[in-house]
Amino acid sequence: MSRIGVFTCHCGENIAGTVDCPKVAELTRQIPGVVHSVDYKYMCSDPGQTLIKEAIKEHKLDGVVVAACSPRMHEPTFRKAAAEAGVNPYLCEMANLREHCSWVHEKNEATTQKAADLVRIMVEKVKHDTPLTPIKVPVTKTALVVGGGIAGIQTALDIANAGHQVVLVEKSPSIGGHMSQLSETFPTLDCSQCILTPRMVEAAQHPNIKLMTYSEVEKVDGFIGNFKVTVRKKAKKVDEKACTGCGLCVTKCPNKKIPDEFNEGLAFRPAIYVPFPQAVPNKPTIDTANCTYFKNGKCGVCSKVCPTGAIRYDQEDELITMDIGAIVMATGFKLMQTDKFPEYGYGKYKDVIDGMQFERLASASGPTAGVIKRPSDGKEPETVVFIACSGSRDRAKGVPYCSKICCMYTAKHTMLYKHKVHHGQAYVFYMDIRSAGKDYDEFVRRAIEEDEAKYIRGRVSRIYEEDGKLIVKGADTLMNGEPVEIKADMVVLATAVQSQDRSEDLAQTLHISYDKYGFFAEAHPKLRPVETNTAGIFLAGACQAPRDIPETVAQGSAAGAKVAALFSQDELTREPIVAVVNRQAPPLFSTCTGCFLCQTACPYQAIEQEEIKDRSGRVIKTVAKVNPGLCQGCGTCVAFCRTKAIDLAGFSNEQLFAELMTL
Amino acid sequence: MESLKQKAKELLEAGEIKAVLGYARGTSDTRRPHVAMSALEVDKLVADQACTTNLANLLMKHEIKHLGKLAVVASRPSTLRSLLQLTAEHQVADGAILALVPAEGGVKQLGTAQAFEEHLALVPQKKTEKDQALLDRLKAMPRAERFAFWQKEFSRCMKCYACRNSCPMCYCERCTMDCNRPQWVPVPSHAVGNQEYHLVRAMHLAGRCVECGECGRACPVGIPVHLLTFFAEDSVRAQFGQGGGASATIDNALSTFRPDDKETFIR
Amino acid sequence: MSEQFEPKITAFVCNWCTYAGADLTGTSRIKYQPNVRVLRVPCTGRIDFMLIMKAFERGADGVMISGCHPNDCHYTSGNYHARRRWMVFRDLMDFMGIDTERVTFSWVSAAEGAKWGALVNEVTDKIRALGPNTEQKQLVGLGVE
Amino acid sequence: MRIGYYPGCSLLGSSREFNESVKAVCEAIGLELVEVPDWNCCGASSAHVLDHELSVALPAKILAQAEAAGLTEVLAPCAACYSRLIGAYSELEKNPDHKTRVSEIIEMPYTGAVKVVNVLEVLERFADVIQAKAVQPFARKVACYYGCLLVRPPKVVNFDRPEDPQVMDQLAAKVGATPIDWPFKTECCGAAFSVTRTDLVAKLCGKIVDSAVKLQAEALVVACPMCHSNLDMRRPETNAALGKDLQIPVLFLTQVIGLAMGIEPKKLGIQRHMVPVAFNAPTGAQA
Repeated sequence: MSRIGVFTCHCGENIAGTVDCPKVAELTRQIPGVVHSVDYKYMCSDPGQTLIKEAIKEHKLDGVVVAACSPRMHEPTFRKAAAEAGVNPYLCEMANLREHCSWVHEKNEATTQKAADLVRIMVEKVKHDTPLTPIKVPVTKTALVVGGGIAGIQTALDIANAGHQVVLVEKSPSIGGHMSQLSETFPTLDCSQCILTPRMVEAAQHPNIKLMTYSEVEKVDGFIGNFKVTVRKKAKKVDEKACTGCGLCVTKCPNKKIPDEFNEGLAFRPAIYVPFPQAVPNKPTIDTANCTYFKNGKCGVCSKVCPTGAIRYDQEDELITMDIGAIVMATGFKLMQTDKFPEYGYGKYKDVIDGMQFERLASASGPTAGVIKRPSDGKEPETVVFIACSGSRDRAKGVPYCSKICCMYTAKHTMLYKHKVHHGQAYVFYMDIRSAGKDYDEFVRRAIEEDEAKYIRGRVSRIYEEDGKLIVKGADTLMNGEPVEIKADMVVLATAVQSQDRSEDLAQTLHISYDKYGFFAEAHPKLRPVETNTAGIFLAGACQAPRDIPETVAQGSAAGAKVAALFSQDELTREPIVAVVNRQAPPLFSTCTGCFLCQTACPYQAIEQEEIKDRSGRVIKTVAKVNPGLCQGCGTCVAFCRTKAIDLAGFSNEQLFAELMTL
Repeated sequence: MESLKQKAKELLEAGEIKAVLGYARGTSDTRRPHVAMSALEVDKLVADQACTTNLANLLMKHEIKHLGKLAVVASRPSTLRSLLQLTAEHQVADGAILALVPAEGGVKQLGTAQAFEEHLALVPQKKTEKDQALLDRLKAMPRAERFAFWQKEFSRCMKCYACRNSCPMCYCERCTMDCNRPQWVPVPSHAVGNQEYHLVRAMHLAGRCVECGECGRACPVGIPVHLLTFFAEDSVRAQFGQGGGASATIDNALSTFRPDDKETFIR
Repeated sequence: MSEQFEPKITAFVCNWCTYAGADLTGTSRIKYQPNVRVLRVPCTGRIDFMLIMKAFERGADGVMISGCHPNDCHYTSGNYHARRRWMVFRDLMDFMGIDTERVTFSWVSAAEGAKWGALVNEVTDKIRALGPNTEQKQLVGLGVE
Repeated sequence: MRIGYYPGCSLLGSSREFNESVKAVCEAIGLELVEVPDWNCCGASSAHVLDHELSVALPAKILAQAEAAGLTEVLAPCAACYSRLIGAYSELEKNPDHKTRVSEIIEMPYTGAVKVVNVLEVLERFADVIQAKAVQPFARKVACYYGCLLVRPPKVVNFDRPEDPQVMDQLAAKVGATPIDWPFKTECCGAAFSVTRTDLVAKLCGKIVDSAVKLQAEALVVACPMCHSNLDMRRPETNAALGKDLQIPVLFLTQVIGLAMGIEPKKLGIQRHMVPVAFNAPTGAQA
């Protein structure tokens, strides 16, 4: 007979407010096998845990049910407490009286009855619990960082500096990401490339970092400590070893009219190109979609001029598979395009640009060498209107969330503009100014007070072109909604920060969760911000939510520290919730008949074939065997097995059956 | 019949097989399974319209398994389908069993899963008119009436397990029915246990049933239990486009999935 | 019968999506009727169809089964396998005359706390309107003769 | 083909030419208009500001009448009528349980079987027929003016782009006109303030008319009685506010199409306009 203790928690008023906790304790005391049942104000508190530990010793308990909050919250806490008092932690279960009962029901008899039922279910489960020991698995001490922006670079450097191997995968030809496109950064106005480029070089030259540019993650198998990752190394059509980066091919390429991604379409680049002068690696890539040779087989100029014969038109994509212990996602964001705004002309006005385009106009390395010129006719704009929240906080047509960085970069833009066009006037239409952060609000005040940006609190309802000017019509809500009309030379939309294209596909490849906007989901919004729900996969930067540079760097370092901590052990301890194929006495050996239909049902290829042999080595029977290192414990095979030969530790047939029988 | 005997003798003499599993005359007009290991025993073989039992069922029996390489008389397509399904489920190695199919003017010898599949493609398989009529009648019934129909049928069930034992696909050494930790299905033949038993049997055969109807013929009290597995098989075929005993290489419908499987009832 | 019939509802939910979603219902303080008893399993793929029958045997008037949306399974594909199984099982139940109205299958994600609350209420109301699951209960009552 | 027809009050009053031209064009393209029997006020202008329930019940009654007459679709040429009808339809589709309440009020069953369409939506379906029948191309530069109600609110009407809509432009182009790209397609004309605050209407219409003329449009094309009356009937006030004498005519799209099809101008009610439909340059002169 079991000796089970039931511990009902009030959770202050959270449970006791609607559930009669003393009554639950009293009702559950009568369940056969329960030898001790008490209620207490806060079971998770130190005194609460002590109460459990002492009761275990005093009443010689062999099983514990804590009736409190969700097991997703405190199961580890109480299992640890139970273990400390000598009970196998897997003989401690939680009944969810808070999230599933007290918080969702009214205070009445039925709610208390339900609470008692929930405890009864778990008591039966505990009776059929078996002591389990955590599984040890080895750890491959190589990290994969996906995305070579500032988030990925920071993460990779931190992990590499901790002495571990890192593979840094970037989909474009160079690392650097969005930060390399910025002119200056808030709130210090230091040059973005000046602070970023040394990091890029450091990452490229670090002995522990293997850089894979123009590459994308194709497939991820395995689990924490033991991932198998396949990366597609797209063909650059240039032999990176032979190429010296002299750039002759780039200058000689006859097809120079391709919109330049790095300059946000404000300039052109050739078909064989290096994204920007400081690119790492500084070797060209052929854009096969736009290359004349790949379109019709003619041209071949780059091959002819290359002094080292490094052009490889026949180079193919390579699939590289590697063993990885941890993965950090740092895939960044994209900006909403200006053609998403009907009232601002669906992108048809050339002088309505987005924030990143303004960065390129202001950048010394940009298409105008840092001189502010409007795209339509190259004139210096004397009036520029900045519209914050373009698409952000717009439930009707955009995204409901705040893009977080726009208030700050818009203030920065007005300053950069004023510093370059002294007689110019910047207007900013805004909803609220969100400038929380060290030196942030001071920065915005400087834009307003010293650089004389005119801030108008209100939305812009329409932009249209008239006589070479952009008529910006809006309202000033601090002036009783008075209509405002500004004749501007250029308009800059601080468009919403969005998740990268196909981020959902990538999340599915990695088996991580994502929110409805395509941002990757953290394991816990407050307490596990850089982890995902999939063990061994971490997040850094704007792939999780809109982030500015300081936050991105902090998160990158945090993810790096998580990986370093994971790699500090040679073995990992895993939950022993795995499937097991039973073994029986001869002549049956196992109830498994060896049909192996479970093999295709397993999502993890964890089911192997095992031959049972007699002493002379003759195969008597071939049965299924679950590899506990690969099994993740979903139990799909268990439900599928006709002979009930497979069972799942922690959620066994007997346990579920017993739980059901209480109802 | 003579060509079958001729073929069997040849194979035995050549040492290609150790035994022929076929039919012999039983009491009165019935036919019973017959294992022929010598020329003398071969002479007892019969092949006629009365040979209907699916002999594949016997292939999984311990006594037969250990005879060595066999030739089995496949008088009906369901025997070949059984062989395919058993091969797919790793119970029979491809090529380990020969099938002798009585055919127009002789006997066809098939040795591989591929040959079975090719032969099956030539012979149409249809439910008997009687079965089809009852199936249609049941499907047309209001649900409650259908419930009453089956409960009335099951009330005669005494859990003799003849349906299970006659099924070529019920080869498990220990059946779920015999599992008592936990006791999934109550042992006594009362209403709950009977309903659950027949549901379990049908679910376990969904995507695996070869539609031989042996179970229905075996039932001593005449419950049309075969319609349950027929229906499950139809459901699988209709929804996933593949059924039991069609191939030795295609993965089982219920242990695989397609991300775009279409249903209408999940909220 | 003067007293209103209160249905007994048994729910099997996966740990990662619906259980977490139901947690969110609680955290959001969304109220629903207390008739449901939730049994937690790792994945919908773990749910043996016999568990549904056993719930009926134990007198459940309704059964709910819920897990991660397609594509979002914590175990990649457990829910896809479960879905196929349910597609056949539900057909077969209906063919045997067992009332499929009493079994509700759903996808409720960890973010859909409101959906879980609304669904429980909807199912509870529906089962209350259908009345006690007399057909299955009578089978139990018949027992051994 | 046949479709339900709800003229509403404007088409029998101030905008008779809209009624005439819709009927003439529909006849020419082979679309039979079946007037909804015993129709009532759609509730525009007043009901929806005074009593929400009434503002849904009035259009619902019209749709219920159409349903009873076996119709599946109702064409409401007036943009205000269209807005009220589709607004009520959409609200009842979103809250199906309100249908019972509405049925009680209007004392006849409302099930939501009848859909509501505007004149652009209907003509778009016949775009090819219209093009084929345009024997006298309307070869002029036109400014297509949609006003506020035809394409908004986008979630209710679910038709064309809410800003810078295109369908009227495309239809005008089918009959040989050259639509100008201008930013005032959905600017406010002052609508129902025509009577109470004519000064405002004059100011608002002034911007619209002025901009169309500046961009060299020869005619304004509309599909709403209110837009028409403000741009046409209020032209003296508009001109006064602008300090100009703009004589650009305002035509209904159906009139433009009708003219191009060679329908007699009188049958299209061309003579009813305040600003005479006359052009300074001969056809095609601008090209």
